[in-house]
Amino acid sequence: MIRTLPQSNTFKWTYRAYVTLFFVYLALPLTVVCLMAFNNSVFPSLPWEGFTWAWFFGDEDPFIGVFNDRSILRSIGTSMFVAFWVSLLSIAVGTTNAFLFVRHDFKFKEFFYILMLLPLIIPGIILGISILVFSNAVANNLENATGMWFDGLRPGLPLVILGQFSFIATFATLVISARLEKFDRSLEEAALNLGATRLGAIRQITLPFLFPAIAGAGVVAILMSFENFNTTLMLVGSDAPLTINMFDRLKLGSTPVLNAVSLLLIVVSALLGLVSLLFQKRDKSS
Amino acid sequence: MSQQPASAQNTNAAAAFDLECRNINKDFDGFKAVNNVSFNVPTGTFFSILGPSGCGKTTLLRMVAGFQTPSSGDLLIKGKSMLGVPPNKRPVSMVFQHLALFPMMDIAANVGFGLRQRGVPREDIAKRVETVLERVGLPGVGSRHISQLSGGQKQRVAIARCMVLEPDVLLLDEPLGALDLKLREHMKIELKKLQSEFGTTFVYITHDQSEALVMSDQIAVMNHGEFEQVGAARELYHEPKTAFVAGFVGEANSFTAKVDSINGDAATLVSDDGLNIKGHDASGNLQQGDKAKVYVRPESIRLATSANQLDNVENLNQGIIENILFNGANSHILLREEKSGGELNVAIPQTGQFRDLTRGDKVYIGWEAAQTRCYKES
Amino acid sequence: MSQQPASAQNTNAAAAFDLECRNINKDFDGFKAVNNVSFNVPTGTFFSILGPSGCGKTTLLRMVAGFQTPSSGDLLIKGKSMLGVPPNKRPVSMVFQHLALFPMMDIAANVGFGLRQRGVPREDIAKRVETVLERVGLPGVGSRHISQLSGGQKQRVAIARCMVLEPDVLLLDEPLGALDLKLREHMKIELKKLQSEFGTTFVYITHDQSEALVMSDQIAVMNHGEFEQVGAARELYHEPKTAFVAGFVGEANSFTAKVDSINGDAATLVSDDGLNIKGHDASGNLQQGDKAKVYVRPESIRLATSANQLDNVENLNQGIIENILFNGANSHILLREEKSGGELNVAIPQTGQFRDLTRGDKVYIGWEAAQTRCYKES
Amino acid sequence: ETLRLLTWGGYAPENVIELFEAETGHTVEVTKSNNEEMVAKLRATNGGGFDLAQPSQDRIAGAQAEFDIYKPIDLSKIDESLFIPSMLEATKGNTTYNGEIYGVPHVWGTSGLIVNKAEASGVTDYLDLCDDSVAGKVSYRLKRPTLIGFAFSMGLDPFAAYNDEEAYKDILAKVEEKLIECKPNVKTYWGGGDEIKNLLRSGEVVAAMAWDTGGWSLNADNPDITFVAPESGALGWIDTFVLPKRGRADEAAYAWINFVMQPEIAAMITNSAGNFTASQGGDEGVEDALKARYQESFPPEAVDNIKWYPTVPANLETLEGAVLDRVKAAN
Amino acid sequence: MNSVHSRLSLYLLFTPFLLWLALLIIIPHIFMFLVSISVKTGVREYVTGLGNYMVFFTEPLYWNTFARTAFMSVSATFLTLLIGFPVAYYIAKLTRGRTKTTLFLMCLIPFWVSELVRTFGWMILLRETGIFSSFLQYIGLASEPIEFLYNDAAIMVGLVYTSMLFMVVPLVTTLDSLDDSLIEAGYDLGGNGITVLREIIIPHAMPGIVSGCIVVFMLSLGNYLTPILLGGKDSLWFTGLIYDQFITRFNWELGSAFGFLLLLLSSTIVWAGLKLSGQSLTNTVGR
Ligand SMILES: Nc1ncnc2c1ncn2[C@@H]1O[C@H](COP(=O)(O)OP(=O)(O)OP(=O)(O)O)[C@@H](O)[C@H]1O
Ligand SMILES: Nc1ncnc2c1ncn2[C@@H]1O[C@H](COP(=O)(O)OP(=O)(O)OP(=O)(O)O)[C@@H](O)[C@H]1O
Ligand SMILES: [Mg+2]
Ligand SMILES: [Mg+2]
Repeated sequence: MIRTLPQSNTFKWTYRAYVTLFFVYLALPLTVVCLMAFNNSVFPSLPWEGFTWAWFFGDEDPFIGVFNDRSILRSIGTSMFVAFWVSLLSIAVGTTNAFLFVRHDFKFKEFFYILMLLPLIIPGIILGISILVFSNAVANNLENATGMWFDGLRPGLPLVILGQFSFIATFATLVISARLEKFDRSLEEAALNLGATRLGAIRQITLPFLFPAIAGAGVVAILMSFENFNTTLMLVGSDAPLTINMFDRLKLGSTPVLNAVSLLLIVVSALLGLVSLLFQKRDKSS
Repeated sequence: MSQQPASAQNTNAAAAFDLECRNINKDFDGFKAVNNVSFNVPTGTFFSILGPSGCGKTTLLRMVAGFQTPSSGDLLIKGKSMLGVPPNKRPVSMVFQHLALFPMMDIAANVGFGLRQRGVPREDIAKRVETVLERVGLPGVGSRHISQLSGGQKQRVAIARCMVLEPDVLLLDEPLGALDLKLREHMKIELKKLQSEFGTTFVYITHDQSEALVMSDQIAVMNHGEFEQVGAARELYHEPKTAFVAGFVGEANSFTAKVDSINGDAATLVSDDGLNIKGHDASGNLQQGDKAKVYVRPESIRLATSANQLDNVENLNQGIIENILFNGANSHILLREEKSGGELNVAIPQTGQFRDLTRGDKVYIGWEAAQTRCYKES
Repeated sequence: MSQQPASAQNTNAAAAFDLECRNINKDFDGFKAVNNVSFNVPTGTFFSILGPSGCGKTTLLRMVAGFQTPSSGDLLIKGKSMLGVPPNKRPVSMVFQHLALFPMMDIAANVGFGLRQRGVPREDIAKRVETVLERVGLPGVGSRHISQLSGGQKQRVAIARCMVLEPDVLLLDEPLGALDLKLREHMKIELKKLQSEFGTTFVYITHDQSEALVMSDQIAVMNHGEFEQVGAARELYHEPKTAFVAGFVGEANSFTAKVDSINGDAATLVSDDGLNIKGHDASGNLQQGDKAKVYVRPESIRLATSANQLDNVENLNQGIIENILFNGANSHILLREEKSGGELNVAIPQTGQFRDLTRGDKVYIGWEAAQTRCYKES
Repeated sequence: ETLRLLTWGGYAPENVIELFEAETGHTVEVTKSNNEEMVAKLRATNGGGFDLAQPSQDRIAGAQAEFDIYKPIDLSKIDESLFIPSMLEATKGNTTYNGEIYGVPHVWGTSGLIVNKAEASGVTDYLDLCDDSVAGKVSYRLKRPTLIGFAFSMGLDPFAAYNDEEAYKDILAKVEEKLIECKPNVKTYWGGGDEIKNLLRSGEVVAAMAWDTGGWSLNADNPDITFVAPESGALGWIDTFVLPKRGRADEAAYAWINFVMQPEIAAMITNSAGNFTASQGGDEGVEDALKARYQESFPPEAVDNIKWYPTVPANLETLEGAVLDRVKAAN
Repeated sequence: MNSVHSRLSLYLLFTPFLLWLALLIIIPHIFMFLVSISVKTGVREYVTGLGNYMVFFTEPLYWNTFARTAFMSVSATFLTLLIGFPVAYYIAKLTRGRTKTTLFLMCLIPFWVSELVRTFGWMILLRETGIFSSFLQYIGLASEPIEFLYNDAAIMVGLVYTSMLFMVVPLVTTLDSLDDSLIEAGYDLGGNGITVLREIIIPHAMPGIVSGCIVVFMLSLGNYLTPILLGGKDSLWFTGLIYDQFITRFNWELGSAFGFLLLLLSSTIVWAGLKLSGQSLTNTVGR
């Protein structure tokens, strides 16, 4: 059962076969999606009509490639904008939350900690509709009272960002607290002892120590934001992030340009994931 | 940089002591972690605080460093009260139990950290860092990473990081605790040497008596938040003032006994097992009928194969060897005293005289009343 | 249950030894972790394997337990070859370095684990668990959780968990490594007592020589995957066969020196510092001009205030006391030998004779040639 | 100004946008959607977030009554001469609420049947989808057009019953029964255009209720498949232009309307979306192939038989929703 | 000095936490509840009441969907655990060094793309004219096209696939933290694979198992795309109903009521799971 115990060969090979099968299962759909990105057909499905780069670089209707498709490019931009703010907010609040829960004792701490975990057990769609309902009510009341418009409280990017932030902040908090937990407080005391101020000690010692976790949380936040669908769907306005745009396209009939986008996404997020993994590596080695 | 001149002035005025504690107390929600402790540490000495786990050593040290505020009492460094001075403004440095070297910086940056906080110019820092690293015997390691050093080297870097600031007092909280046995033996001697080289006052806390005994000029033995005895190593070892010190510092056979008669310092007692003991009243207040704790060091008990070899000793008994704990120069015999059935730990002399004793042998044992220290049991 | 009768039969037939290793080798990708090791452990003895970190002790022990397969050689328990027998079918039990108590079970479940695996009826298990807990001095703790025990108690539970299975051989991999100093001292004696009580064969590995010396009937000193010497504690301490053993077991002053002349076992050498040394050729193959390692134990060096007190010793020198390492009965002097400038570590006799020596004093030192062991340097 | 356009796929092709941007200097951001989502979005934003939307004409007055999400159209800013007059008038009539006109027509089309002639030539009306010969190989949406279509096919007239709740319920009950009975025949209820096209193209489905454009685009790929106007009549819809209540770029919105209704531009849109527009003369520039397909699907009598959706009364969709839910849940 | 500082920083740190929690989690849910208890009586007219909940309780469709969603989600969770555990164990205990990192990475890769794409991939694979069916015909195991799509099994495949990461990662983490010597001790004391698994490995991995199960369950329950796209004509999912109420029926009131019920359902099942396994939220998902 572990490396040091003798195992029968049948067992060993069955186990390996199972694991291999598992990874095949994981890889299959993605491989298929990626392959179809090169299918020379306007339909993203079999039969195979030959190889083409058109879904990346094509500019002739209907063979419009990713790089010439304004709305896809725009929604990628939107997604990046959303992801940027979501991850910024999440790591900011995640960091303060981590300090709050790791460093401080206060009344009902346990209770507040469970509240902090709540977004993990609230389905995303419900987060979406509750925020929608709430902001809608607030906006209606404000508009009735002031006669002004509060577009920021209506579905649109601000709400999308807040909606995603509402649960990604919990993940960021968990990742960052885990590392802060491992932080040896005597390092901070040593810095004080050597003449640093309180904030100086946090800035020079604690934050650098937390950096791998903060960066990791940032990457996770970006990935989660990019791929989020359920919450976003309820809060999106005129600027659709990529997943929503792709969903709309799929509903109306799409070309393999979506496969091409997916392929690009896979490549980019794999790279991002690798980067975050490297951060974790470095963090372990230090 | 800023506090150096201020404290220097004070030195001339008042203080022969680098550190003075006056009736320091520390309460944690009604629990007295440090109880009315006073002591003075003369300039340039190695002062140890020795005590079992949980006795309040760290709490005391952290009050000196400024991480904790005394509930009452005063605390002076070079004659200047430190109450209300935040830790980053005190002229003390601290070596932490796990050293607390900054893992995100290389060694030079670690050692230079304090100087950077003081705004010392960059080139100066580099120079002073290199100098202090040379002094601790690690020239040229500045650009290495912490993880590339051995345990003993890290220790020295931690000390260098403090010493570069030229503190009035260096505090050390069990800095050898995390090292392995052989390295610990070695670092004991090393630390002592570094201290005498720098000439800085060290306040060292430990629960390992051999560390305290080997290194210190003065040792304070602490128990339950209080100082039991302060003195040089030999004083504590040979003339412990309290039962706790007698039992905690060095090995000892201990008995609980009842005072049978008392004559000046000379006491006659009967142990709970029924052993007759002649001892020396170390607490100075024993009275007939008192319960007492009696301590005899293993090396004070002499072995003999016949009774007449032990003529001049007041306590003479016989025992059967139960176990020989051979440990080179530091071997012991565990034997069972015949009359009382109690177990005794006897050191085997290094002379090799009793090398061929074996289990089951019957031997005579004797020890002098003067080396049998009795303390009234409270 | 199943293997007990089988091995019992074998006992009658062949084995006076509980454990035999015959030319065991273990290669890790070309690196020889264990190199041609053979030894026998007689029934009911306490056998220690002592060696520095990384010398292959754990690897050897894990081969005995069945967690690693020897590259070559044979391994017999009670005369029965264990090659190919999986670990859960071997009549050996193991106490792991960090004990490996199951944190998800209470103590009774931990101790009863092995019996459950054998299908022993529930009530029997309860009875046998309670019995063995009593034998290790922990009656009635069965329903407690692991975390509610102290370090020493955990140790005893770990042993009980093995002993309840009545194994032929109990393997222990540095079980005291994680304990603190005082507890370690105590557990040394405790372990030895438990072993003699149970009468089970113990194979104990450690890198701490004092553990091995105090507890063992037989000690094998291991280095770089090979056994350097196997013998009783005294043998190793007083008659080390190799330079490694002389340096590793017990404290020793060491010199590198050149053989000046040799006469039978008596050698005359000059150390690298220029000190003349008369010694005993322990390796038996020294020749004039050879490089040699010379070892003298601190307690073999005698102190004197005048030269004539040391009449009969072959090596007589003078030194200045540099440091007194007071440590009660185990105090040492560090002194600098006058002629060569080398540093020597000398034990202060327990008699109290030299108690008032201080730093800077000049003393005579002398030691006998017979206690000066010289080994050819390879 | 930036024109945020909430519209259907194909109604704002890239080339048209480029021309518009070049001519007017406005930029256009397109969000593709469908009827329900348009209303849902505008409801959620309280009529904000977009400057121009294109729901079908039957989704305007009711939604306005309930949610107040549109603003009236200023007809003076629109060049009415660009529109086919009959359609313009019909739309105006249908989108009037409290005396204000809220919509003008843009694209029109029909729902009917897409049939693979080689495999299911027998399917000529909605009810034929329930025939054994095509068992397991048909598909339709579980949405209101299906209810309406089946009702017509069963000889009922749901539009006539729009304002008579009891009668409408009656019709719905019959349709519900029929749909449940028909359920085993269905391979899957399709949801997106992509899905139905894939199903038909791969031959997994041979007959389906769907939009005309879908049939025509498949026809280009496989001549056997085409759109068929059902015997009981195709369902006709008109997608409109409406101004969301809190749109910010009215100027650009009117400019866009006037721009795309020009015949040449309208033809470009028809070529892209597959559907014809309400532009006067807009069909002239349309590809011949498309015209041919249209004519094949719509013989003159079929055009006359198109059932145009009237305005949906506010409360109707709740009733329909319950029926659809029950059909979906039935086994 | 210490206490003043720490009081101040406590307030400073508490502010963002409270803002986030109150404005984005707590108050929105209160509002959702308020909307759910307002019943529509006419155009732009509402009264307070439990009418929306009554609709839920009187319409068997909603009930059935609710129960079905819960049941399928629980099944998907168990299936994910069953499939993921051996893999997690393999990665944690039977590999090391570079192999371990690589395998771990490979577990993550599929999840770096949106759920939509994954589902899309499954559709290409499973459909009647898709790759599986073609392959089976090609190797002669099937004589005519087989439909794998549009049934509950397809939904399961999709749900399990989507959730796998969130099961494997916590499992690998907890199993990694299991000291090998505990397993060795288990064997040394005479245990075999099964008893060691039952008595040592699973009890140790319990927090990871529960944590993984909670997350997977929540993801399945709250999933929208997978059941809609892969499920057949009979496939109903509660989130789909909520979506319908909000998007196609414009009925926020009923939608909110559904949302609230779903929340209740998820909390109840998570709570029951925690109670049954003797774990707490803090030591599982809260690590
Ligand atoms: N912040 C605190 N709040 C409450 N009690 C405390 C606090 N810090 C320490 N104590 C208690 O004060 C006593 C002394 O603790 P301290 O850390 O000073 O002991 P120590 O002598 O350093 O022990 P060790 O050798 O184990 O480090 C202990 O009983 C401890 O539990
Ligand atoms: N599985 C392995 N693969 C490769 N090399 C190994 C393996 N296990 C041990 N070694 C090497 O074999 C040597 C002996 O290791 P072993 O663990 O037996 O030492 P040890 O004597 O127990 O040391 P310690 O006192 O530190 O526990 C070491 O150099 C180690 O690096
Ligand atoms: Mg302490
Ligand atoms: Mg080892």
